[in-house]
Amino acid sequence: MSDNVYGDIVTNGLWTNNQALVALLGLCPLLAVSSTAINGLGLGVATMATLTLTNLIVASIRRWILQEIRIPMFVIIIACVVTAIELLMNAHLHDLYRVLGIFVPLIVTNCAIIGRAEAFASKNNVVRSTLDGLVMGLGFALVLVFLGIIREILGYGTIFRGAELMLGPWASDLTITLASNYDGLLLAILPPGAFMALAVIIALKNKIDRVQQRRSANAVSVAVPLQSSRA
Amino acid sequence: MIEEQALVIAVEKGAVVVQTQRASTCGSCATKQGCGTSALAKGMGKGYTELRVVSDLDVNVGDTVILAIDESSLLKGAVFVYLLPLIAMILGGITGDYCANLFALNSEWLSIVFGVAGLVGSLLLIRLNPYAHRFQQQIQPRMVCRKY
Amino acid sequence: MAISSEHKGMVVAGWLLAVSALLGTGLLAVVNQHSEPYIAENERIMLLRSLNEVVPIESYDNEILEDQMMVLAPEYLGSKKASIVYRARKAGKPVAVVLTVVAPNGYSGPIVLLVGIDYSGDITGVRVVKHRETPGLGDAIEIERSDWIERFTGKSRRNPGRAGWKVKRDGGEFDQLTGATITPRAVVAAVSGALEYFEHNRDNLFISNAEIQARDEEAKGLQQ
Amino acid sequence: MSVLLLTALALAFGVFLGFVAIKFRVEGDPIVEKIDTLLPQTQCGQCGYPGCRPYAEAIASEEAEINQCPPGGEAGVQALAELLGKEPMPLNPDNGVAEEGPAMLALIDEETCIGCTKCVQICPVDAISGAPGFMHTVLDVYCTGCELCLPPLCPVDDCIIMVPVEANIRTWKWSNPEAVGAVL
Amino acid sequence: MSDNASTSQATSPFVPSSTSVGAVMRKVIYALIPGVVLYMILFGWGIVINIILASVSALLFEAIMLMVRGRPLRMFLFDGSAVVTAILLTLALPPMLSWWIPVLGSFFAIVVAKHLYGGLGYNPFNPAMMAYAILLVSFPLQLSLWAGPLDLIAQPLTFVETLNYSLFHQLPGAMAFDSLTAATPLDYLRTQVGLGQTVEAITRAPIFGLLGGQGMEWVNSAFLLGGLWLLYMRIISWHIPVAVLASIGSISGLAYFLDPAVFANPSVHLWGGASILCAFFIATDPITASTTPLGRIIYGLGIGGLTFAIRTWGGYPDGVAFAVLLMGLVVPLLDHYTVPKVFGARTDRGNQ
Amino acid sequence: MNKLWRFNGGVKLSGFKSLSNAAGVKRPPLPKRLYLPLQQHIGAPAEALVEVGDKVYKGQLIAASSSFISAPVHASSSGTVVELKKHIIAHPSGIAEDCIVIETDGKDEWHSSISALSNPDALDLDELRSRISEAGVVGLGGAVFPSGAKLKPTRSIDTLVINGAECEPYITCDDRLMRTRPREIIRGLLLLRRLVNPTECIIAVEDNKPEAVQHLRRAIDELKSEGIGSVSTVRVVAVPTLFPAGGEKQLIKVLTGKAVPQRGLPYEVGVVCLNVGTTAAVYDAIYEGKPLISRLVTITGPNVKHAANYEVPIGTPVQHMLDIAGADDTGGGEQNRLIMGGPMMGHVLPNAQVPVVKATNCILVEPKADVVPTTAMPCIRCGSCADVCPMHLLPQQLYWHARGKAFDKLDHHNLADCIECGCCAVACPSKIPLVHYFRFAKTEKKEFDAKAIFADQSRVRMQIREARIAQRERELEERKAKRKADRLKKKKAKAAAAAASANASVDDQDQASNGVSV
Amino acid sequence: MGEYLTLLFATIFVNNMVLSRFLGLCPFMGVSKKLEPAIGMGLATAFVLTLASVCSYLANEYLLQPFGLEYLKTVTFILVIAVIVQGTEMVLRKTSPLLHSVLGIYLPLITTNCAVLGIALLNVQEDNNFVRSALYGFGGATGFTLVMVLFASIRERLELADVPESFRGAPIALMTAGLMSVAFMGFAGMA
Ligand SMILES: Cc1cc2nc3c(=O)[nH]c(=O)nc-3n(C[C@H](O)[C@H](O)[C@H](O)COP(=O)(O)O)c2cc1C
Ligand SMILES: Cc1cc2nc3c(=O)[nH]c(=O)nc-3n(C[C@H](O)[C@H](O)[C@H](O)COP(=O)(O)O)c2cc1C
Ligand SMILES: Cc1cc2nc3c(=O)[nH]c(=O)nc-3n(C[C@H](O)[C@H](O)[C@H](O)COP(=O)(O)O)c2cc1C
Ligand SMILES: Cc1cc2nc3c(=O)[nH]c(=O)nc-3n(C[C@H](O)[C@H](O)[C@H](O)CO)c2cc1C
Ligand code: SF4
Ligand code: SF4
Ligand code: SF4
Ligand code: SF4
Ligand code: FES
Repeated sequence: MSDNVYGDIVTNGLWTNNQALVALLGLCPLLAVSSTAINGLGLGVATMATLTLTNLIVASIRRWILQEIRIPMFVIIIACVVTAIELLMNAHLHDLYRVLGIFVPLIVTNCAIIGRAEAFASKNNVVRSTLDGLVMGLGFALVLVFLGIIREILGYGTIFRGAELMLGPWASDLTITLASNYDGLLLAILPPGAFMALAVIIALKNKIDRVQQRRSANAVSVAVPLQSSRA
Repeated sequence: MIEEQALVIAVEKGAVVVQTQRASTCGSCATKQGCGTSALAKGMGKGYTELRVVSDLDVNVGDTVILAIDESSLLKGAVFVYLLPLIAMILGGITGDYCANLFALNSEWLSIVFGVAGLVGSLLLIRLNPYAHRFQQQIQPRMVCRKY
Repeated sequence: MAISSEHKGMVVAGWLLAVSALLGTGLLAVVNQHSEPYIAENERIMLLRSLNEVVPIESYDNEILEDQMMVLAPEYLGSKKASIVYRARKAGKPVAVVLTVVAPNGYSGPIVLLVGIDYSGDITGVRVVKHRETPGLGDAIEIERSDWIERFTGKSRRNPGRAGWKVKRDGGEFDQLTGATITPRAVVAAVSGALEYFEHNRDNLFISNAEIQARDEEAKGLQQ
Repeated sequence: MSVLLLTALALAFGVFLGFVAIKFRVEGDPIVEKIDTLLPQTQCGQCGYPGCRPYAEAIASEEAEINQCPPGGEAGVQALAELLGKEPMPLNPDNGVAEEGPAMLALIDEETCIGCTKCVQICPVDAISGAPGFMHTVLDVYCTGCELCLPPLCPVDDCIIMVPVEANIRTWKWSNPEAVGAVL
Repeated sequence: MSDNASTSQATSPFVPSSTSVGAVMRKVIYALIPGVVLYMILFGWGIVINIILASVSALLFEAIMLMVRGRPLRMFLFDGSAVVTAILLTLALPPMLSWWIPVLGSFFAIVVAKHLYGGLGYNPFNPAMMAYAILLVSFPLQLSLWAGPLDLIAQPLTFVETLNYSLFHQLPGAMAFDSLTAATPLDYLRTQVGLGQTVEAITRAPIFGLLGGQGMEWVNSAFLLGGLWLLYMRIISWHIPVAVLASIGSISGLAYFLDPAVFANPSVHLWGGASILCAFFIATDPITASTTPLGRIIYGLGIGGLTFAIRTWGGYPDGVAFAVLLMGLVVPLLDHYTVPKVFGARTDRGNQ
Repeated sequence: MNKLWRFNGGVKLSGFKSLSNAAGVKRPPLPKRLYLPLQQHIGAPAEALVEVGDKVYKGQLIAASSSFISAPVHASSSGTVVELKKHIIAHPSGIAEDCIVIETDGKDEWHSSISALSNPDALDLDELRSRISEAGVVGLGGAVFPSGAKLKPTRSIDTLVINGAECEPYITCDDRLMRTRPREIIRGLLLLRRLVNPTECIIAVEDNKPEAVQHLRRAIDELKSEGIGSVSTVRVVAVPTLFPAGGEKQLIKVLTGKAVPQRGLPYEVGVVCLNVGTTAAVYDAIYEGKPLISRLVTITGPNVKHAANYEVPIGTPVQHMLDIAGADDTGGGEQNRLIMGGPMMGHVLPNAQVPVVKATNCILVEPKADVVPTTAMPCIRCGSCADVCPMHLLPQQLYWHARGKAFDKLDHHNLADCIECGCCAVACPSKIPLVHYFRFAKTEKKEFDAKAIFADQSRVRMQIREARIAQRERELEERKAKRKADRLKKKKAKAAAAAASANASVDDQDQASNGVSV
Repeated sequence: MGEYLTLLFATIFVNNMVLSRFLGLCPFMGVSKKLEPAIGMGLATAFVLTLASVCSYLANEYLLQPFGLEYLKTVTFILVIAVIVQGTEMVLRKTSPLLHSVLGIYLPLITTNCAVLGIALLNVQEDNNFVRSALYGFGGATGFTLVMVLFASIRERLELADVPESFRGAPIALMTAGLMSVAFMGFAGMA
């Protein structure tokens, strides 16, 4: 099975145990900064970096951490990593930093990060932990971007508006305008829209999972007498 | 009526000492392993609290019993313990602010001092005040029955 | 017996945490060292950028960010707190000022504006800094939402004159926004107030910092 | 200066947190008791543990899933899920299937019983009485229906059988109106 | 259990119930008719077009959702609740609108607020009001343009012209949309107060009519009549309407008494907006209101108070919808904490 | 004095009483077999005193009451005991319970012990009470609670209420009883009055039964003129017709304005309430010495030719009565739904073979074709149910929590106080079978509690067993250790003995160390 | 006083922490399946949040700023919060064991509640003084508690609703939060 470990880590992070869709963790930044795709991308990348780095650090020093105080240790490590990222963003991606506001430092309290440190990094080797951090972060970032795209399309009729915030002035051409004289469904970019869009995304994921489950159940039922599969 | 399970750890005359046990942490975890919240609760939250309950029920050490407290008195208790100090602190701070304005002091030290005084004072009050004591009695749980 | 081992654990744990905190902060100190200048520069640029929206960059040559003073005029500028005025000069001659103006009676709360006024009393530009108007209705005063705010550029006390400084519905010169008259009304009134303030205080507004200092000293001297 | 300050701060916080962490360390898992009360106490071992309490301990330490107790049924899983804040899941078929229908009791055919006492020894709730060499009886008020005493444990075929608990008007229940199709 | 048992499971009472959900909803629709007809006479055809659009689309969405969810179509489609929702939603909207706004409103009401929660009986939020609130925050522009009463308008539109506007956004000739609109009394009140005028002066404007709204006062009186009929028919209980009207009336009365220059008089509050419609038809939505007598009274008082607060200090000219939604949030708690005492309740239940 | 109060809610129903109350009481021929269930009352079942083959006589005690709250059973006619076996009884479960089956001999011979009492008024109170109990008198108003137990109030009683309200549609047996035996009812009442010693006695009759009121009042006047002066304190009160005015708590409220405490009994507000049928049964038991072996049963329904009240021996199969009353049975009995009791609170009989019991006041025969199947819709929380609930409950909330089996919430909403009157279900526009939900929830809760207790028992037994096993193991271990030590000791001793000859002092040391280690 | 009341009203209703500021959503979603835990969590959060708001204000104003260490505010605040949580736990255990056992479980959860850190950071951003910090924390926490209790009570009711399968659980809860947020927009402009 060991060759499958990495594969498992990847599917786990991206789909089965996606931090945002399944574990419902880190919802605050998810909802707060996903009004456009670029904002989502910005915070997603920052979160991903934090997850990867903390997992890496925790995994590499896990032997020296005293069991009783591991949680405070994790907190300190995470806080330091996030602050470093915050400072760097402030220095080099200032515009984006301003848009994301306090949600950059708030990555500290993104429960997913300490959760991965405790549940994975403190028990696995450096390579696996780093991969786990990367993939979990990626899973989170993808949802963030996807949510951003949906809300942006509904709310503004564009995709990747404000790309220059992240990538510099040249990137303003990246903005795709889908409907030029679109009024915009304001709801989508207001707080209620964030909740509702995420609700619909999770419902979609549930639906996909269920369809898949039914399909595999059907496949199995050829061999095994059918069991009523009422979940 | 809020019910709590507890384990009897000592039986005295007319009273028993019980250990209450904490329930699950939070409901958020579809997958507990990934949840930092539960990790934290595990790492930092501590399990047992001991308390003495007046009771003449016939129980033995090791029995599980049910304690019950009236919901409203528990709520009152919670408000007492949690909210009173905060309100005292805020009111203290505002008073300090007001005094500072009165004496045209351009500093907030007064409100800080008053606020902290309010907080500490009300905490002490809760501990020392005879009414609070009575109150603590009132929110004493009753042991309703042996757990079946 | 148990206590002493507990104590020892505690101290060890404390030191461990302390050391890791120290390491962490050390690292952060380094990062901070690196990023501090960038951050300061960024902040400067941000401010400059917004000032340049209301005062064209080519019209002045001084360090506009350094050339500032505090003013307090609640009846004209709408704010009970003192606000900063930036002064633009070219070759030492006064060119324009940038005032922070608050329109207190927006549809849902105060609206904060930056108003640039050139030495002759013409508006060089107006921008909304902060507001809470209804998205989709009152927020058309933002430059990102519509160019309504651009209409002020070039206007002055005399152009369109006292009666004109109103929205059209009230018989004035300025368009109201469809379905939202209050917001533009508030903004127009606030900009008009700023112009009036400028008119009364033009020369005081351009006093250089050195002069202020001198005046202060003089006052002190007088007191003594 | 600032470095000094920070070190002091970190040290103070560190000592405090260390103190708290060690002083109030969790001893054992407190939740076992609560889990145990939700288990049916049939003591049948189908969950793969020797009785309900060991299974409760296993759940608490997250060694076991919550879906391994067939006698508890879906309702039991539901209750555990609620207690532990987990998602309910279907019963694990590896542990056996939840039996529908009336509760069952063991009944010893007194004619064929050879008095080997094997059943007495295994019965987890002392529901069988009898002395070596004499016929045995199930005390039906105690029997949990765990089936541990059935053959092959009992060396005589058909000596111990499971019979449904007889329904009477005192234990009879009204049907669920929903099941009767009354409501959508 | 034996076959016998299952046949005998049918349980008393064996007396069939005399009413049905459909009958209840139909009566609500009948009670709304006088008000709607007056509305049409006084404010033009727009309301009729909107009601048709909203009802048809509501039924359509209802049917689609029932099919998707695999629920019996006949039973639920004709229970009338979707039509009640559609009419009440339309009554909250301005009468001159593009067709897609009522349709989108029906979508939010029926699909989002109702069927995502399981359809009839399960929705925790008032669908009509939720849809209105969503439309209001999404399209504040379209939703704040009200057609004025016909006798204040120079050249009223015909049915076909109104339909043409609704479907194609076209007005006859050179007519400007502005000429058809007038602020609603409450809106006018808000904006003028913002300008620093005294309420007394403001409420002398023609749109305020006799009681609080030119035209609106008659429509509201008709709703009052319909509401009283519902009370008489025992479709609604007295608690909610009385509480709502009493609290709006008394709070605004008190405010008016204290400072008539700043606060409008109670009749403007009662007849100028949606207070009466709310008291009898919206706040009384059985599904989203409290079900205990005391709970209903608190619910009604809360709606009245919040309505007044939002009208006076809030960001919206009429606070009815938000007040209903906000109090709706409290309903489960109200239900839980206001369980009436059982017949013969002992004063201290502690010792049993 | 004559003020009446109101109770909350209630529903107005069409009575359908004229179907069966026109004709006088009829006496049907004896059935071939009588099926007498041992449990016809609330409380512990009675214990059979007869064997198969025994000859029994009418009125003979054949099953004795087994505890304080229990009631004996008497043979309702003479004949032979042919079976002691389980037979499906008149219970919604359709479960078979123990019955004594008597094959009647048609002679209807009274047992020798049955004879009218010469001077019943001389009986002392305890004897009076015990005679009532021994006669097997139970409440005939529906709850079949052993009356003897009810007649021993622990506080002083103000009012004795005789319940002749008969608020259920269709049922007319009490009506007929009051018309045909008013004198007996009143004399029974006077006996009860001796027992509970109230300050006033009220016979309450719904105002849709004017004849019954008339008969009762006339009987009072007659008795008064016969010199029984104590009758003058007995009042006959017509109460408004509103279901469930006959419910004990509601009736007491209407008559006295007092509310019986929640989950309490009438005597707590100084009231004792008995049904008119019960009162008549008390009269029979005391004055005639006859135990409760028959009762009036209304056989009615749209397709019953001779809808009327019948004096039916307890144990008569329902089918026998249907045949006599001429119920249409073209479908072999399959086309009818049989309801025992009224349409509001009765229940469907599992089949027509079940016997009439003491609780059977009415058999309502409804063609199944007339039963319109309705599907319930979701609750729209309209509150109509709460408006009509005489107990001030919130049926819609109870229904909601019954669905979720949220027992704590059901408790919060006082499920236990529901009297299952059915008003809520009749008022519900969504046609939800509310009472079914409540009955379901009540039995679920009962089972849940029972299971919890059983689980606790099992846990304790398991713990005891484990402790015992551990103890035995420890003992075993100890014994083994001891044996080992002994063996070692012996060995050592042997070795020592061998070595002793060589060195005596070493031996001493060895012994000592051994002693310590044991 | 009026200013303070306005601030309180604004933080509780208008800028509700959960519904319009998006803070504290994890416990909001996680501990709201049942009413009782929601009340417990709310009260505990109210306490810690207010204290944390004040303490981090003090730490920032009198420790970090004088030494130019603002960049360490995140680290410092999170430590301050952790210490407050632990301190509260200890005090509670001493003063009221029963409350501790019923409500104390929520305390450790609060450390990773981003609302607490968020309020502390917002305090700095909004340049609040001592009293305003306290009120800001208190109001925010009250708003949090209020919304969470309402949300929990609605979710309890939803348990038996015939919600479409794909929407059961988290999606309908989020949808409900969204619709609650719409309702709360009614407070817009009121402060
Ligand atoms: C939800 C809502 C939000 C509104 N927001 C604003 C706003 O932000 N600014 C504004 O000037 N008017 C706003 N209004 C509109 C005013 O109520 C009023 O209609 C308008 O300002 C004056 O109308 P007029 O343009 O016809 O004179 C809003 C109206 C509604 C219903
Ligand atoms: C367990 C139990 C004990 C009772 N004890 C008494 C009693 O002591 N005195 C009394 O007058 N009635 C007693 N009753 C009878 C009730 O008062 C009542 O008459 C009976 O439950 C039937 O009432 P119903 O047909 O209105 O339900 C008792 C009933 C039960 C179930
Ligand atoms: C809803 C309801 C309706 C009742 N209706 C009658 C009735 O009409 N007549 C009657 O005698 N008892 C009726 N009872 C039974 C009485 O409550 C009470 O049990 C009876 O009068 C006590 O007398 P008993 O013990 O002699 O039966 C009814 C009970 C309930 C719960
Ligand atoms: C008296 C009464 C008032 C009603 N009010 C409303 C209402 O305000 N909004 C609404 O959407 N539906 C209303 N309905 C219809 C119905 O209850 C509504 O569609 C349900 O909320 C959908 O589940 C009402 C129904 C009745 C009987
Ligand atoms: S499977 Fe059997 S032993 Fe295991 S928990 Fe369930 S009942 Fe107990
Ligand atoms: S008698 Fe048999 S089935 Fe019953 S509990 Fe004992 S071992 Fe289990
Ligand atoms: S059946 Fe129960 S809930 Fe329904 S009306 Fe009667 S007492 Fe009330
Ligand atoms: S009468 Fe029926 S629909 Fe109305 S509240 Fe009661 S149960 Fe619900
Ligand atoms: S991300 Fe805000 S509480 Fe979890």
